Amino acid sequence: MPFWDGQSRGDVLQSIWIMIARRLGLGLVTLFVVSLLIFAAVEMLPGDIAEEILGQSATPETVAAFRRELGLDLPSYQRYLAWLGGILQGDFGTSLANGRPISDLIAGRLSNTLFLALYAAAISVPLAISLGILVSLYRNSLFDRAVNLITLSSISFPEFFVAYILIVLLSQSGYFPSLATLSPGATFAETLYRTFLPALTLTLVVTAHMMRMTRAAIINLLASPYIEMARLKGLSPGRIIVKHALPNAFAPIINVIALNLAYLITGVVVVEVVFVYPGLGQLMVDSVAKRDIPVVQAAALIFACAYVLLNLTADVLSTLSNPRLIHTR
Amino acid sequence: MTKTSNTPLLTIKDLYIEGRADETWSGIVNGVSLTLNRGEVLGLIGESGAGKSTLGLAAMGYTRDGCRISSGSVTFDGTDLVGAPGKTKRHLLGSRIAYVAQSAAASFNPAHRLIDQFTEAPVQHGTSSRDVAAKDAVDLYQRMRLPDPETIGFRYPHQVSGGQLQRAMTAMAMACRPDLIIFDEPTTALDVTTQIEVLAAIRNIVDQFQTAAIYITHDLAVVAQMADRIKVLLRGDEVEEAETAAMLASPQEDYTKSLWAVRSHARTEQPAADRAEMPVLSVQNVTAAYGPIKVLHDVSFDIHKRRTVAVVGESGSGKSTTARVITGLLPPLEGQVLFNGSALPPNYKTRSGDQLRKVQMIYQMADTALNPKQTVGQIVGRPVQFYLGLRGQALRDRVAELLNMIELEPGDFLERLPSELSGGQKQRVGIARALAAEPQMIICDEVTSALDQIVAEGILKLLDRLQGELDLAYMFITHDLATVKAIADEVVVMQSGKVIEQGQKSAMFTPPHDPYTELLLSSVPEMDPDWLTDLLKRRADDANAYSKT
Amino acid sequence: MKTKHLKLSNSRISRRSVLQGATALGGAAALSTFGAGTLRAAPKKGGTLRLAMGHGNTSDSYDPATWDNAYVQVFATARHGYLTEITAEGSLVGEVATSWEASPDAKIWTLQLRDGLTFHSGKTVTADDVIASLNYHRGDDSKSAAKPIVEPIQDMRADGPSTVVVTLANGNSDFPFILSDYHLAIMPSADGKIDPASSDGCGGYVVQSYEPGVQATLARNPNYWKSDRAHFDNVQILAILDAAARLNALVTGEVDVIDRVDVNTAHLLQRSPGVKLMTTTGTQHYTFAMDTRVEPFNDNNVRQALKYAIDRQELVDKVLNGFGEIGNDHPIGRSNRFFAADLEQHAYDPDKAKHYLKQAGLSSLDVSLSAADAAFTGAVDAGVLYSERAKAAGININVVQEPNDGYWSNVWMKKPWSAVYWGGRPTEDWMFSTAYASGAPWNDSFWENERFNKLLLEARSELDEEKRREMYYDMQSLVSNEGGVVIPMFASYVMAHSDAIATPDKVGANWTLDGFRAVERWWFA
Amino acid sequence: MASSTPVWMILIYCTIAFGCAAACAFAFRTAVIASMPGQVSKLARSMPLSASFGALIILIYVFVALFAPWIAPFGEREVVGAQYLPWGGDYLLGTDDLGRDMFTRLIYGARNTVGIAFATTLLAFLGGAILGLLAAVVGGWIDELLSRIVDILMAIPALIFALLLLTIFGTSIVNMILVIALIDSTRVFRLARSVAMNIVVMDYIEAARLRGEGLGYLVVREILPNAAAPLIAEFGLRFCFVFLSISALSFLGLGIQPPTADWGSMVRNNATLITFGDVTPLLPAGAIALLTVAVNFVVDWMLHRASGLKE
Repeated sequence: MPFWDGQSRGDVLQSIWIMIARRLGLGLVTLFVVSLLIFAAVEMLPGDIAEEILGQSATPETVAAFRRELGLDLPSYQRYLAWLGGILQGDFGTSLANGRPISDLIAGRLSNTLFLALYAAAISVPLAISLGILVSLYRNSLFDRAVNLITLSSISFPEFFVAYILIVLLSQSGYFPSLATLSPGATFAETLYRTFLPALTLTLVVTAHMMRMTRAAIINLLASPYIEMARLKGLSPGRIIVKHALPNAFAPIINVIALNLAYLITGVVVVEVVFVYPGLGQLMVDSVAKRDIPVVQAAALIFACAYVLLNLTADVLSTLSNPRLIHTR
Repeated sequence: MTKTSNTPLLTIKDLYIEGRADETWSGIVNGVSLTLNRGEVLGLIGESGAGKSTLGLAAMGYTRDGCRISSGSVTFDGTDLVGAPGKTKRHLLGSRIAYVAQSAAASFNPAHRLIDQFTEAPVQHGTSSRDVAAKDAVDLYQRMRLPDPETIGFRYPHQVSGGQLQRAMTAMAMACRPDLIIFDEPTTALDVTTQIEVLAAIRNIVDQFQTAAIYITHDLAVVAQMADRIKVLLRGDEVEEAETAAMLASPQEDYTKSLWAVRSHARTEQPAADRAEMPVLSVQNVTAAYGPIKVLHDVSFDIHKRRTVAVVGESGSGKSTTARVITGLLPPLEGQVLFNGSALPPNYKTRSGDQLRKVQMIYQMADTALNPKQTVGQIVGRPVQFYLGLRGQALRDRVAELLNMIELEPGDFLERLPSELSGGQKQRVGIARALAAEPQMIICDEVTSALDQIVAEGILKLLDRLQGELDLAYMFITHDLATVKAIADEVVVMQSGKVIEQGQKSAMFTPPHDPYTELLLSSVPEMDPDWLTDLLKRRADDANAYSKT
Repeated sequence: MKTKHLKLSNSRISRRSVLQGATALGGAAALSTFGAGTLRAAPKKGGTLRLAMGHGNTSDSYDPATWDNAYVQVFATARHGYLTEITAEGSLVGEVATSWEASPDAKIWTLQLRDGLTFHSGKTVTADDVIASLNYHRGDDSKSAAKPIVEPIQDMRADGPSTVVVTLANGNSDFPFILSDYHLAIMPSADGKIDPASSDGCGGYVVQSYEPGVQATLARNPNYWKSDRAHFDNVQILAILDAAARLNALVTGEVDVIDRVDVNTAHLLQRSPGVKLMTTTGTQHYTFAMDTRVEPFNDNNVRQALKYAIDRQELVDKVLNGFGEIGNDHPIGRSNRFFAADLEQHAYDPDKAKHYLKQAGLSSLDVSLSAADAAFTGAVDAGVLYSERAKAAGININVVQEPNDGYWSNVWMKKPWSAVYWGGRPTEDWMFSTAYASGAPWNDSFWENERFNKLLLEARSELDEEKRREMYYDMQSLVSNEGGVVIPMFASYVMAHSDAIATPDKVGANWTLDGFRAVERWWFA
Repeated sequence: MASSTPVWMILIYCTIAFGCAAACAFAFRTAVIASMPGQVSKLARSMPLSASFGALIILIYVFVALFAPWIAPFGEREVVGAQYLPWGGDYLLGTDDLGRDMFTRLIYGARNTVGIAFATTLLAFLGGAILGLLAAVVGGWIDELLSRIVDILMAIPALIFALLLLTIFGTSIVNMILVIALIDSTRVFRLARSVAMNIVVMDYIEAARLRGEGLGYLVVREILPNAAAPLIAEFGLRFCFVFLSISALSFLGLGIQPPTADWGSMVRNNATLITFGDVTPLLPAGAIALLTVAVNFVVDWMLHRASGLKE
């Protein structure tokens, strides 16, 4: 890395901080544009919250009254600016549909979403990486093919269908509950038990991707001279994969993990619906349907934030995992 | 150095190795036998494709993916490595047979510190604990004359220079005090000046521990310094084998003789160009930088019609950067480049088609210089079509003419992809592509350094002939002084982005030299088996003399 | 995604308390109806009812102006009291009101309120609360979906703490029915206004927790005035929108009762041990409304052709899986008082359809039918089946799949021919004047028929039952043979519950889940 | 369900199925080697069994998709009998909820699903790959701008983005193709850009630049052919994910709806049946899974070839 010639390690860390700062800045721009896009998109949706809530029973007068009450008669740019002003002061505003403060509305659901994502990740990430290591160790064997076949099949089934099959197999026989509805005051173990099926569904959905990436990243390195060198040192195949290939495959693996974590946070509305798990995805879809713009905006911002932060984390971790970038001459 | 015992350490008998390409197996090594005694060093020499690396790895019972041993035996100290189960082999590898690869930079795992990679084999093979091995590492680093032996092990591979890495790798190979080390072209990727140090260190340590070795290289002069015996291979067949001195003095086979002959080519130097004549290209006071780091300082030289200017220097000396300035890829900070007397726009994007056409480039790595998805006809035809606007039959005729010029049969080669060409043929296609633009000047960037000597010889001769026929001016970037001897009229020596010395070739090769030029010149290995010993002695004497005064 | 309900569409089964069950049609032959087979012992108290509903949205709220789906309606009915209640038998009884009395012209109504009735908060229910609760839906600023039904109220005043006098703009003998509408919950008032964000009511259950779109938990109101209702100690109402998840929840015993059973699998659900299927058919009907002002629907021959080109029985069998009855192109159900049973039933008859086409001077017809599942579940399938059958009559129906989102604002009454859902009305007059009278806001066929309009006015003020019956028969015939709406079917509500649940012999059919009142009417066996 | 069948029976069935698949794949490969001209035959010879199985399945799907009207016993939307007729007899796989022939629907499903998925993926690649390559070649602010736009689009959850766009523009098949293509193209862009970044540093690209070649030539003739392998591999994966996107959208009520037969929606519409152990929804789901597995087998093989590993 010629540009870092002569830099001390402190300088490297500093440059990582600079990268983080730059990316956070870009992230803010991203969030801003996302909020604009989402606002515009929801504005462009046919109908507004008044028409949606009144539905078939809407009359022009009631719709007008509804709009007046919610301030929807203001021009859209004014409403956006008002919303933006609120956000800049940390105020998410209130839901148009039920007048509740959005921060209240979202707090519980966000923690549910994060909990489920972490739960699924806690199962799927170790599983995917160990499977990836195993199949690259026994690559092109029957085991490799079988694992590939199973994981591929599991991702080629739609999520809700995977969920139904799991319910038939594990819930109808009484092992796990088919509803993940959380009752307040449940113990941690109870919560883990109740949310096992959704977590397992998500695991099946994301494991294949990470596993295949781990396998590909490792196998991609197996032709490297240093792997040959490790073989010629008489090391066992397992040690070669774990000790010599894996550390160099971290960057792509971390990236794919980040991508899947982002998915676990932002893309699980279907699983939420099937298992009646009150997460953010369901809230956002419902709010889109009702044109509840502030709620949609808040959820979109949180999702975009998760995406930006996970990507950033992945990049920082890839940098830290690469001695070439962290230990300069 | 010549210490042999009666029980052979390694015996290879009638070994056949096949490689797979598109589902068909073809021979890589065809019935080679060899015997190696304890403490003995055998040199394996041959061009690429001779099967010397494959043979070297087979001596460890190892074949690369897509290769297999079809018959024959490899016996190491009583163990047949061909039939041995993986576990038995793994037990020997690293502990009793070690390997030193061509590119240490690629063969060290970038994710681990040197010391961890050093201690891995002893710890895994159970020969010593990590702490003991780490202490041993420092000792061996010292013996390999690595700087800061106490701490260098705690660096990552990328933090250590190529020559040092090569020595660290040799030290690593020694970690379990093996009986046999396979050296697979350990110095090929190094600059000549670095090569000397590595060669000396390797010879020293092999000597100290009485380790047997197989030394694989394509460079006769190098093998002459290292080996007790030399075996010559050609396309998987053994050509001949003899004691080093005998082999150098009187090679028996024609092929061996032709190998020896390569190094004798030299071009007659053209007289110095007329000062009054306008140079084709004039680099004037060029200073250039990558970002904030200046890499060229006030570089100036001229290239005249029908002349070849060799730009010489080690890697990092700024030779290739100069070429990038000339081609407009790197606009200079200061100075300018004149072509036929008029200044070229600094950025290639603002140069006219004609300006671009007249300066062409031939690259070092023909593999990356030719689009692997285009046929020879497309590659060579494109500049013809692009610059000269030829179409249809006229285009085909011109391409055929160009292929004839570079001595490739058009009917045979037009439709081939680069992957279906040999290294020399690829380089010829690169030349044809440059010629297709009908340039006045060609920049040749290390065009022969990736090629075997015989092939390189052919390329040089071709370039020589074309210069005569087409009145071309050449700028020849190289680090190899043999190449300079073979082709240059004038020489520009560069170091650290500065021109150290320039002048006619004859003047450059005649003392007195600039000290750096001297170092370069003296570092070129010679075919004398005692050359390395003498050189080291001479340098030590000089150093002593210097310190005494 | 979302099924819309008409406000105040209490599909009254019958004043004669006649309930017709799921008349066994097609695949529904073996269904148990009204929970037949459950124990008929006296209701037991206790237990926690877990009710899973196929509605519920995170944007739901306590605000009665916005109650638009069955979840909030059942939830509201559980916690709130109403002035009147329609019984399972279809008769009207008092709830917050004990009695009502009309002036001879049915313009002024005097309501007596129940004494000693208190809200959950302990506050006594007064005439002011009633007036404030009704006023919330009236006036210029009202955003309530119930605004049109309380609009005829000219004036309200309290006559003492437990008497309310209501003055209507025009006489309406059906006014007490209106007061049973689910929007018109009685809520505590302060300074003449109710707090729409409050859950306080005088119903059988007190809200413990509520997370919109997820679940609500309620506990029995210890002071509930009805002694023979509200049997469960606690109630949990879950929103499970996914039909399969809802089924699974019932099958795996996670919940006790579900509504909106997927009719495709209802026959399979029946076989599951410990599960009972329940269906009720009222006035809920599905229609295809044509804009009678535009070509080609302005020609009644075309309309008649389309009415004969549909195979109603097939739609009932395949779209409703037998859970419903065929319709006769008018909105009056079999259980209505003045249902014209002897009116000729329109049947699938391609020749007749061709004949009408010929009358219209056409040899073939190409029309587009807009549909979406938002109109009613299976609307697109229904369109497809319609289109398949209509081919035989030389009619090409191009079924246009419209987005569910915004269906009611962008498709209904905007596109010339669209699929529509109607929950029905308790009285003929109400139904006709809502959607068939000239100039009515929801006259979705834009139909103008002088004779019909005249009859409608006359019938409203006619006191003679027989004359009235004749008039309504005529009106049904008019709508059926000249109207702009194809009404192929009346759909049943399909629910299921576990064996552990016991229900009364008669279950209300005016709405799903025992007229929204399963929570207080059912019990654990 | 499974409980009624002993585990070892399932294992035997699996083994038999596996054996049949391998035999078919082998026969197919042998036939191709024997009947096809040099280049194809040579390619086929280097194919592992898994890849030739994949290729066979893909060919069968393409055939079925192209000739659906001739293969299918009934019309796509034709109501042929009662609902839920059992397997066998006139209706090979029985009838669906509206009394349409299930087998016919599956065949037309191949045509619609594969057709839509193909069109979508193709569009996504045309957009994503070209812009990605362009960004890599041109660099500078164009690269920065495109990358930021893609970043922003990717920061919006795909399903919700699709939901918004489809609601705005309506759920026609064309719109669905466009919307999914737009969302997928962001992923393709990132891949194409990163692949091209490795190619633009090659000497032959420098040679072409120094020749003064235009952007179009650089992208189309020099870079695209070399980026083809990873892009085609991604094509395979994206192609399969389109089914899942459609089926997730139909879960939210925005998918392709009847009467058009497509597998994603068919899974959705029949999914409830699985609760009662009815395997009907497994048919379209299995059709998707089989295609996914087949495509990925071929993709794996292509990547393996491109990686240069020879084991």
